[in-house]
Amino acid sequence: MDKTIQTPAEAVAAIPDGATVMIGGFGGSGAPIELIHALIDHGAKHLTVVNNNAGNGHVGLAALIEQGQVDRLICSFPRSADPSVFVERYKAGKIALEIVPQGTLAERIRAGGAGIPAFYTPTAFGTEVAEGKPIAEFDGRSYVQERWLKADVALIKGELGDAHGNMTYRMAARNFNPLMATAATTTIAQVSQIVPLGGIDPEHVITPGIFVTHVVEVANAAQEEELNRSEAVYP
Amino acid sequence: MDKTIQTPAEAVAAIPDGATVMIGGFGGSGAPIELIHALIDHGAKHLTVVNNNAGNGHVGLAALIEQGQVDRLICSFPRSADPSVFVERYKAGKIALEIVPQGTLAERIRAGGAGIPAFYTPTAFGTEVAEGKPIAEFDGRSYVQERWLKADVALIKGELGDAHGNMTYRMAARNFNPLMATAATTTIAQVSQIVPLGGIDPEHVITPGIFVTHVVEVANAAQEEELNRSEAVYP
Amino acid sequence: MIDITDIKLSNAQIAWRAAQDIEDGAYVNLGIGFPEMVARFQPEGKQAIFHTENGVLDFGKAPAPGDEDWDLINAGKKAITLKPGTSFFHHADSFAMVRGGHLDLAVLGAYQVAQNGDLANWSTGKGDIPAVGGAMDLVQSAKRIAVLTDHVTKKGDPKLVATCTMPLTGVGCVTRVYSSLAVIDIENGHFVLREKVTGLSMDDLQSLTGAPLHTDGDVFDLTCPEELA
Amino acid sequence: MIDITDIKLSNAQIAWRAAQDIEDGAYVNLGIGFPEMVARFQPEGKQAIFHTENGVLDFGKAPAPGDEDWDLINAGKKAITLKPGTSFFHHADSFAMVRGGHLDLAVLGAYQVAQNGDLANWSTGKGDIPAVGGAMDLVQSAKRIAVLTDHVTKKGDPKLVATCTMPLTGVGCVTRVYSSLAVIDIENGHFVLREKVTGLSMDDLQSLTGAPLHTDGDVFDLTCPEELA
Repeated sequence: MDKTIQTPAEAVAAIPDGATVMIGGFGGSGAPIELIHALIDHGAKHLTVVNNNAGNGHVGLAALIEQGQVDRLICSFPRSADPSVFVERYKAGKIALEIVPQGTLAERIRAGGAGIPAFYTPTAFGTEVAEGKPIAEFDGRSYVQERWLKADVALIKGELGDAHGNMTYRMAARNFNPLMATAATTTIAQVSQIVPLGGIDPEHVITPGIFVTHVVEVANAAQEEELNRSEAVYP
Repeated sequence: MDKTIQTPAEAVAAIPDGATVMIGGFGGSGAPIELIHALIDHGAKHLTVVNNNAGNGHVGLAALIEQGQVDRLICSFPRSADPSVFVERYKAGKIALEIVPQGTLAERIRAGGAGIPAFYTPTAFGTEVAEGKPIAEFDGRSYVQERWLKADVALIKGELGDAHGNMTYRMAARNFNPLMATAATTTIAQVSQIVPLGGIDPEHVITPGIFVTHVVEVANAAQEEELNRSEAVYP
Repeated sequence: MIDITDIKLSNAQIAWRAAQDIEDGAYVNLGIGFPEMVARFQPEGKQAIFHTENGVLDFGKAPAPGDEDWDLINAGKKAITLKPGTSFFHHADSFAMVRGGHLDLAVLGAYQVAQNGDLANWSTGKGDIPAVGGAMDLVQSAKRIAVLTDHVTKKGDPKLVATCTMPLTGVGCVTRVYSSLAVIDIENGHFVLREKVTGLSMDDLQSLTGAPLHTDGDVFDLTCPEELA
Repeated sequence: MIDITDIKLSNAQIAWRAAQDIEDGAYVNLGIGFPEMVARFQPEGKQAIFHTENGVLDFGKAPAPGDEDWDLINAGKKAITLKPGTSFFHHADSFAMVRGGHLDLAVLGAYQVAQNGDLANWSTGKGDIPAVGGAMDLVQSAKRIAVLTDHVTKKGDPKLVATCTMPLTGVGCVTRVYSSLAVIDIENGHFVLREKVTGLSMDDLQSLTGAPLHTDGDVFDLTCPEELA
């Protein structure tokens, strides 16, 4: 078994129009820029994207939105230093938005990966975000029922990876990446380095290979924050 | 802030009669033998214990049960190489048993730690274990509603620990320990070694200190399997 | 009653047969006891990756006696070993793998399997102390559920039945049965016979089975290495 | 309307006052922006441990300009630093800390706080693009919820109100308000005044507050370091 794949382009080649795509990262940290850019080149359209944010500047997720490939976005915080791409399309009615509280977003993704179709959370009870959702009382407190979130594809970014798909992450770039790995039918990971099997201490594996479909090495991966500071635009 | 404490006896001294106590480990691996034995010496009674099993031989959890300190056990698998202590008390009607499927047990404990009062699982649907529990259908499949599980105290075993309560575990001795750490009001951890703050790489911390109340070093901790092979009895 | 003593497969042969169906790279959980034997018979070039409920993936075989590390065990509390690719995780993550449908196959034993795929394997219902472990989680969630079993009980009663009479482990979950006499799929509420041991007639096999055996195309000979008999 | 220009506290002073109440070893989440300032004013010998939603606990202050590592940021996407004791974890574990009630304190800003503890701080309700982030999780689950805020809006309207008119972030969640004029607890559906700035009468403070101010024992002077004004 060898899950490694040679290029981001090959890794994303099978993503169809209309797919639901989870994209890891919190702002720029942990964002799989090269995979997103490969998806732009690939050209799949009418995507539903799940991300914490809505892109920044004109690279990564913002560029994917700018190319008109995203019909719908599920996120917690569609703001950034430069959210103009999203804002423009949203105000023009060209992209639908589902706002999910950040912890609920994380837990819904985990639930999708863990086979939990629904759970209850205190978050958002009594707010307009909970409108229309089932409410139940446990031990005298009211909770909102939330549903799992799954995807056809997850695009994630890690630090080390091996041929079985075992992965580590780098500092706060971990964020949503390990969760999304569990919740997609096909999980595509870019890593800074592919190491031989056994090159990651079993105690230090964060994402066991069972959750990963393809691993592609992207040495010296771009950092969204740096790209935006240099006013990069993709493509 | 310094969460270290000098001896197992001091660590467990405040556990009251009637407490619900989660005890980490899967069989003997990861079982905090010295903390359990300290609890025996301490003498708290009428305990509800949450563990995957029901003890083996006459040490650890089996010894706690043998001393008559446990009124009720919540576990998935009350069998072992020598479950005679539990079996005898159970058949005599001296200990109540709640059987929970292993994955549901793990998830209920996680839910307790994560503030999720209830969740749905496919596990046990249509079986007598699900009798009396709410059933709901999602996307055409039936699921069982399960409730969170919390405890007054968790007794857990780790490998490295620091003064802020950050912890690692050793191989498969991890099992329920990190989950129980999150689900108890007071979490007491025995570790093989207390290291200086910063002695655990931030990437390798499995249990962040926020979940841990007290850390006590037990170098050369006993392994339940070895104790049983030498037919040890406690006290 | 037919005497099947000479034609029925040994446990090792049943485990061997089950092992032949496991694809390279499949993620597999083997139940405690008899199913664990499947790991011994993986065909050349087909390397399954084994999962154990207590938080280890991609582990190796049992260590030599005396080399055990009791912090490195499987769900049956037997010692295992590391290999390149092994990872550790906690119990909630372990059962996220299970419940989330990430395992390709779970292999379990059975007291009874019904024609609709219901499985009874955790309690005889006779007042024994209940002990379910991870079976109820596994059977509802792995992509395929294979059962290894004698075709009949020691008393000669069918273990493949119309309806389970013993307490259920899961409903409609079993996809294939490797018995001591046959390989049987469960499809649309029916037992569908795929293979049977040579020297056993269809009528005889049916007489040892508690519900109708259907066929769908050829029924092949169930042959296993003689040296495992 | 009373002119409070000369007596109201600066944001730094409000943050300083809030910081004085944080116990040694408390686990604290500071909201994006103004609340982050609290970290600067921790009293000697009282070391709080800071949590950020994106998966870091026990982190250090901002790095020097040019030393940023953009994989090491807080929820406001500002660069932070490691210190002995730092740990990393994923988003579900991070919000398990939040939702599970493991944080002692969350400090947030506010558009409005109602006397029953309702908080509105995520949407003006005027058609702006909604963006909630982690606030709704934090306010329902941390043990104490402190709000830092000007006592009145720029137009002079009370931000402490009888009932919130803006979309809620959470219901009955705020436990203490550190405003530019007062420290006010929320208890049993009432604003309970604990401290007020010197030079402001009770009547004047009440006139700037949208619901009755109760007292329960002494009302102390709210004094902060002058150099932060």
